[in-house]
Amino acid sequence: MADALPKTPMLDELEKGGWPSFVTEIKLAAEKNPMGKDLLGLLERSYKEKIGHWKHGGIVGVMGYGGGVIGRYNDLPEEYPNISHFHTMRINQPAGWFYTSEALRGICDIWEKRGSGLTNMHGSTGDIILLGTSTDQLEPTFQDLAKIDFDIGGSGSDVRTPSCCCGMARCEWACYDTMAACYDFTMTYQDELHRPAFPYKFKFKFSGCPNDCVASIARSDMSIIGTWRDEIQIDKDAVKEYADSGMDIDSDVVGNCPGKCMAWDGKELKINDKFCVHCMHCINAMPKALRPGKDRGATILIGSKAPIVEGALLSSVLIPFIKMEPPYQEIKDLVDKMWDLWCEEGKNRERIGEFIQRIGLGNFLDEIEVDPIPEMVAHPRENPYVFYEDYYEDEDEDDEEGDDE
Amino acid sequence: MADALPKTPMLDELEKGGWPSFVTEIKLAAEKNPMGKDLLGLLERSYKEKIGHWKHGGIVGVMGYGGGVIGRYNDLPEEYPNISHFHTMRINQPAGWFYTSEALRGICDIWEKRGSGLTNMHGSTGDIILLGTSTDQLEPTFQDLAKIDFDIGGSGSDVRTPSCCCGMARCEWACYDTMAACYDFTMTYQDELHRPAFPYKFKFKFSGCPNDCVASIARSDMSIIGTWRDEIQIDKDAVKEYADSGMDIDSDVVGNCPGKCMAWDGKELKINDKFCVHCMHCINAMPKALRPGKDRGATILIGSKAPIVEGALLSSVLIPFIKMEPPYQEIKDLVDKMWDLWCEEGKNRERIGEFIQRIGLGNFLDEIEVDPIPEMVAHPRENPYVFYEDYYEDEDEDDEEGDDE
Amino acid sequence: MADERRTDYGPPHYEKFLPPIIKENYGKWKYHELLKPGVMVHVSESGAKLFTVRAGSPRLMSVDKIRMYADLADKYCGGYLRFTSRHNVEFLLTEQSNIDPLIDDLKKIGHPVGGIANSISAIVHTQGWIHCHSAATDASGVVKAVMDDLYEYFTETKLPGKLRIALACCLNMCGAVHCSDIAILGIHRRPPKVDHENLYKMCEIPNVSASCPTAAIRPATVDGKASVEVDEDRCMFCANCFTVCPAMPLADPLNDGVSIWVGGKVSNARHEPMFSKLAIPFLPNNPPRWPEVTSAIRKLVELWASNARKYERMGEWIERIGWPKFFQMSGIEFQKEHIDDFKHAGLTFKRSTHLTF
Amino acid sequence: MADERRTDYGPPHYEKFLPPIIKENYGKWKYHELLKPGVMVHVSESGAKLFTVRAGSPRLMSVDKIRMYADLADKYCGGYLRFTSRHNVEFLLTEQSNIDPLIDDLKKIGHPVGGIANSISAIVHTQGWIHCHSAATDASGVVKAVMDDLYEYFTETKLPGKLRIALACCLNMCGAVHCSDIAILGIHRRPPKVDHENLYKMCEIPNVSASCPTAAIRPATVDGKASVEVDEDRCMFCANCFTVCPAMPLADPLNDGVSIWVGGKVSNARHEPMFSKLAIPFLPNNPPRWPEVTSAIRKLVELWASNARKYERMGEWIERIGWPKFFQMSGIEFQKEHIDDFKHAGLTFKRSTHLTF
Ligand code: SRM
Ligand code: SRM
Ligand code: SRM
Ligand code: SRM
Ligand code: SF4
Ligand code: SF4
Ligand code: SF4
Ligand code: SF4
Ligand code: SF4
Ligand code: SF4
Ligand code: SF4
Ligand code: SF4
Repeated sequence: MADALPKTPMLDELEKGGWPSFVTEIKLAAEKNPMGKDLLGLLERSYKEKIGHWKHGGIVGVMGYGGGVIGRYNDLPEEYPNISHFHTMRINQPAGWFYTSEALRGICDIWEKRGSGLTNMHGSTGDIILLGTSTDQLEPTFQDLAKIDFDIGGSGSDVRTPSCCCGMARCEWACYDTMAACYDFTMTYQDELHRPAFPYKFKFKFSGCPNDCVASIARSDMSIIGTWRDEIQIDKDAVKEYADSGMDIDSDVVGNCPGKCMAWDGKELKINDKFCVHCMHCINAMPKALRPGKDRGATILIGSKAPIVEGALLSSVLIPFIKMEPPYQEIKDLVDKMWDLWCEEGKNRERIGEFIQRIGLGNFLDEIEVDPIPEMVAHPRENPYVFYEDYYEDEDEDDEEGDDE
Repeated sequence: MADALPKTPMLDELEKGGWPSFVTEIKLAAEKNPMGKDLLGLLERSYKEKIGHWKHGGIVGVMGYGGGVIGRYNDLPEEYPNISHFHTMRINQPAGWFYTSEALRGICDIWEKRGSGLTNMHGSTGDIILLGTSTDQLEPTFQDLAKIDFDIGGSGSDVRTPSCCCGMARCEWACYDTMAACYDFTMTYQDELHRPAFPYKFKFKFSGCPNDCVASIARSDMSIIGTWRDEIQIDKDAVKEYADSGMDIDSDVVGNCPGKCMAWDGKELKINDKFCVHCMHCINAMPKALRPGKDRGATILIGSKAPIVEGALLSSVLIPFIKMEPPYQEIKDLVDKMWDLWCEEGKNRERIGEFIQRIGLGNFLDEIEVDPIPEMVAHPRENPYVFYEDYYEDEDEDDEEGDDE
Repeated sequence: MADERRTDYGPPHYEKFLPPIIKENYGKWKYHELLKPGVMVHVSESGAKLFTVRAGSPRLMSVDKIRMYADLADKYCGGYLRFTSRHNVEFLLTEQSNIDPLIDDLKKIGHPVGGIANSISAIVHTQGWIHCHSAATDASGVVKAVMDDLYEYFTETKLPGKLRIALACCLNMCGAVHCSDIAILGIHRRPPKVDHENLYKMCEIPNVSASCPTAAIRPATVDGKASVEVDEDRCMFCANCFTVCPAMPLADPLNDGVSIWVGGKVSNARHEPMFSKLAIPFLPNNPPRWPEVTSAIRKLVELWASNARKYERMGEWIERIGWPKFFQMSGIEFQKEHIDDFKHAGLTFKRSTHLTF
Repeated sequence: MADERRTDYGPPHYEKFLPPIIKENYGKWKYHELLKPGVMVHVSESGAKLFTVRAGSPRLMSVDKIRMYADLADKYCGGYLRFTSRHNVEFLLTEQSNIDPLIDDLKKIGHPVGGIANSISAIVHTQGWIHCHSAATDASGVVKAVMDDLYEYFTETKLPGKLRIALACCLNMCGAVHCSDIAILGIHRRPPKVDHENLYKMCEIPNVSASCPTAAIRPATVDGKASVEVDEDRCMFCANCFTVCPAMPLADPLNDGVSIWVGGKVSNARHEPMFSKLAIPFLPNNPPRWPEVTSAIRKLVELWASNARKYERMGEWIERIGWPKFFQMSGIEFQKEHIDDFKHAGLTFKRSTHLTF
């Protein structure tokens, strides 16, 4: 324990400056744990050589779970033996990332004992990342965590740990209860989360309004984004206050409205809600005066992902508006149908967004029995290459056309 | 000649109504020419049967020319013998489609004698279409036309008949002399126009300003569209007149400016020309008050086409601004380079727009020795799949990188 | 030289055909004004005035009709006239007093005056059953029926902006169909019926297979003859195979018809040029007057005319209100066919929550 | 039950971790206000007030640091705290008077307060050389260097709008790199060096060939061993082959580095979500402080900050002025690399004459 820390002149540079230093954090851990010491040494070496020293992970994990652990081995185990294994455990965070000091201390105590004492609070998907331990400590760590009710998150071709914005807990704009939904979905899909059986990963993210504070439209296979479908609530007096306090409502609010559906005559703010695209801008700009309508729910979108392989995707609209009421059965039924289809027809390492593009959105909708609606597209097709599905046979003049026409 | 016209009850319906009737035209021709008579009969039959009766054309033409005639045969030659051959001749129109009555009568006399007496004034590409004659009349028609100085236009895999808007002849917005340029290019490329030797067709269209009255951005492999690069000329008094006469300058003009670079305070119209995108809208709306700047030229764009096979394309920017001065050598040099490359590397039936997409715009530019500039793209790439061209070798620490970096 | 065969002399030089007023004021026009529907004046920096009278034309014209035009040009404007890029005829006058008599004479020979400014101009169109082997519908007939119906919008200027209609009789799209406010497109809906008897004589099999964008065509031996077979599920009726091989006909009276497309534009005014988008996947061929087509188009025109803001082209209007509203207001049913499934399909999906309810 | 192994019990229910004020006002918040950088108040319909103090975090944290946070939460807000979606720490206070003492204590342990409203928040980032085998650059080190440099923009709210930076250490893009105002992306620039000795032992050759989006990989026998060969001209360094096969490493000290991307966004506010676009194709890895990267980013931030209108995110600003102006103003040289040449490349060409000069 009391071994001197390795010399890390390059890393030491990164203890300078205003922003909190991860090097300082590793040093804090290294004081108690030789893993941290070796990590410092290895990282300093990477800095010098400008190359990483980690190898592809093997399959490691805890009993009965197929995911949640990222196996990692370094390629210089003789020199850095304490991190020759250095596996990461992904622990499912509580919805909205709320904690008590007690809960955090519980995690800290376990990880100080069983692992490197280093974490990410949190990973990009949302998990608590317990950064680095050896293979033999995986199961005991899990057992210890179970005692304080923390379970493992996703990795591999499974449901990944869902995440959500703080929603109704701390935000006035939440159009549905994101934390309740996130928790509910997480619990419903425990099996799919822990036992990879899909063609590839599948992520859920829940945002309470179109500001999308968990980036769900960019980073989840299913994005559930709150919205409303009645009129924006206007507090006229508060509008006046903003105007009086010098806000340029015309250029700041009206001029930025993508629906081009607002008018301000210097006295009254009018919104033609029929053309409002629910972008949130006016509400963001005047939080005291404007609020989302009262008939609230969510838009369900599908398919976003990072670029590998077919190029990055944003999610696209599947259901323009749905009421978000437990047990969210309609959505879950849809999820089941989509998974069945994707598991059946999807290629290995093909995310659902890529799958839909490959088979065609129209065919996908046919299979999951959802009617096509114009809300699903930015615009109808521009090319004339239409697969008309039925034609009249001349031998037999019966109407062969289906009900589509 | 005096044979009765065939019974055409369906076509007769199309002699009713306010718009001038093509049926009446065919009947006019049919009175003098049996081809017209048979055409009426065949067309009436198509109307009844809801199907065309023309077959793929064979290769027919005039001596020494590889294009300009569309061969056509009907599939019921016994019943409609006068149009068993019914080839169309494409005749190169004068630039801007200006005529004297004398010139028109010259064409009419020849076509009455040698063909069906039916025409299209004009075809979509711009030619005078002489609609229907027999194989033996092709060469004599050409000889007759030569006497009145009309030459044949393009068809097949060649330069197609260039066309242009009336430009400086009748329009106050022409930023260069479209008719002069169209005539000049037509004369320069007579050989390429008459002797198909390309992978596919190649069209030039010349519009005097971004209103693009010959649809060049949508329908030509090379689109030459007039523009200016200095300030829009403003006549303040005329602006005032528009305002006084009740024009809502704010919503009609300023509000529609895509550059968002106009301001109107009720008295003065200001344009921040740095951000003007040269769309023409404000000038169109206030022709007496605003005019394009004085430093005029054209934008050269490349590659538009109809959908077959890879999907329709609009032309894309190759040269944002070039002065349009005879002999337009810089443009022609570029054309030569592009054709050389496309003829060498293009696939059969691959338009140049498709070709560029296949080999990549960057590679295309390399080959024709044009530097890439941001004006050529709507935006830089979004995917990270960059073909970095040079890398450092570790064996040999010399800088292997090219001048691109 | 007289005995040498003359070739490659090109079209006559346009200057021969320009009236004196144009030669004198070439490049010196200052502004123009609409005087009344179909009539405009261009005023030169010199003060000279050129009056243009634009008359609608069927484009398919007999030489006799052209001679009538020539006569009118002689009578009213020194024999000078021109055609437009949309195939209308323009008489170029210097005497304002000649305008009305010319219009009267044009009416007598059945040619309406109009098409300038906020109106519907002539329909850019193609050959159809008059001359093309590829047509899935007629061209001139549909155009005549539609223009009869929209006549008032040609002769008056009561629209929010310009409206450009085009027709193409097959997917080759000769004309401006892919970028028109409203486009009428002839379509096949039945895969090619392969003429196995003759294919090997007429076509090169590798070319035929290669021509298909969806790889629906495979070489096959049928009744002992080299031929091809078509995987019908993969065929989207583009007729590219037929273009390269006559033994692959798609035309079929029961299944051919037209589709309607909306919202394209060419000009750079305000919005960048746009492609037309599918509005109505199929309407039957119903000669001679295609009533389903004319009524569908009238509805579209009127919907746009009564809802668009000044200057707003069809596509700009729809973009502002959104496609869902367009389908709702037009009563057109949104179907699977509307969803793109070609190469760049994914880019047409709605990838935001910008929705109206 | 005690002896049965417990699995699939899921995360703890969030309600256990909510402070009483949140439980009482759950779903009843009415509005919020920024009190000062990093501090906001949410006011409930009931009148209750919740004060949030947001502190910047390195994300990579030792358990000791987490305990310090826990101590501060105990001291100032009943033990309640949360983390944000960008990995900052938020203390949830009911006593306004506790705000300043908390901020002081945070400063003492080296954590700045800020990141709310018109500021730069923490950089969403990834593992880098700390833990991932795939990294082309480090994550935490670059982030630390950049945030040190941009410190004032975290602690103050002097920007036109929000600015979101993200970093991913390879093209897998764990994180929000593809939709960030500014993105830092680790890149390889050298094709995989195939380990022919071991490939056949470690990887399935058909999978390896199939993994390549550009079909650059072909099966081949090298020194008598089954292996693959890479057509280097077709390789664009995506490392997808390496993901499926460890014998295809791309990492290379001389050629790895970062590229800078701009103009993406996620929110639907005003403009629809957008992808980030390539700004700077290559900057070298220059540990420990990546000076080329920090200075490039500062320039971009300042260019945007001094030119954008209020609320205008980076991408909205660039869209308004146009990319040519962006390149001109930023002094970044436009190169071949900027031109898309992947599947939908043609759709990124400029297909209008809407140009500025
Ligand atoms: C830990 C984490 C980065 C972080 O530091 O936060 C991470 C780390 C890895 N990601 Fe990721 N991804 C992480 C969030 C993401 C995200 C962001 C998100 O979920 O919001 C994305 C982009 C969104 C998406 O899903 O597309 C992401 C897209 C990828 C991809 C590309 C997937 C694709 O379809 O394009 C890969 C490659 C793969 O799956 O083969 C990938 C693969 C990996 C692997 C497993 C590398 C590999 O090929 O084996 C990394 C393990 C690193 C390590 O050694 O620990 N990771 N990965 C994030 C998970 C933490 C957590 O559970 O909370
Ligand atoms: C006559 C004309 C239509 C008309 O009635 O106006 C026409 C008629 C034909 N076009 Fe066209 N095209 C005509 C203008 C166009 C245009 C419009 C233009 O030039 O502005 C286009 C769209 C723009 C473009 O070039 O892409 C056009 C795109 C096509 C195509 C699709 C080419 C493509 O790359 O997608 C074909 C198919 C082909 O070339 O195999 C085609 C093929 C044909 C053929 C030759 C049919 C064939 O496959 O053999 C037609 C002969 C009809 C006939 O029997 O006379 N035609 N064609 C136009 C030529 C008249 C003239 O010379 O003035
Ligand atoms: C005569 C003609 C050019 C020629 O050389 O033949 C012409 C002539 C004029 N155009 Fe055009 N345009 C002509 C075809 C076009 C086309 C091409 C087409 O329709 O296929 C376009 C692009 C259409 C499109 O965007 O789809 C076109 C887009 C415009 C515009 C932009 C309108 C817009 O708001 O998008 C203007 C400006 C305006 O009208 O204010 C314009 C304006 C004009 C002006 C006012 C120019 C001038 O000052 O003389 C001319 C009379 C206007 C009118 O017809 O209302 N011209 N104009 C063409 C007449 C065709 C016809 O018979 O109707
Ligand atoms: C705490 C957090 C949610 C959470 O559950 O963790 C959150 C909280 C709030 N967001 Fe957010 N946003 C949070 C991540 C995001 C993200 C996701 C991200 O950055 O990865 C986005 C999308 C970013 C993007 O578009 O790229 C996001 C886009 C917004 C917007 C839209 C801003 C815009 O103009 O585009 C608003 C509205 C505003 O700021 O006026 C907003 C507004 C808010 C408000 C004002 C909502 C409220 O009334 O409470 C909260 C404080 C604002 C602030 O930080 O300035 N929040 N917000 C996240 C804080 C992250 C951080 O530590 O900085
Ligand atoms: S997504 Fe909407 S509801 Fe959720 S925290 Fe952000 S602003 Fe609030
Ligand atoms: S939410 Fe957006 S679209 Fe709707 S009125 Fe407000 S600014 Fe306009
Ligand atoms: S393109 Fe421009 S210059 Fe040519 S006629 Fe049209 S408006 Fe005039
Ligand atoms: S030409 Fe177009 S972009 Fe330029 S100022 Fe006029 S309206 Fe604006
Ligand atoms: S659109 Fe098709 S059918 Fe009509 S003329 Fe052109 S090629 Fe022939
Ligand atoms: S019509 Fe088109 S899609 Fe159908 S078989 Fe022929 S080429 Fe293929
Ligand atoms: S971005 Fe790449 S290198 Fe970084 S953590 Fe993700 S997979 Fe690993
Ligand atoms: S890095 Fe990508 S492009 Fe290069 S060989 Fe590997 S898979 Fe193919």
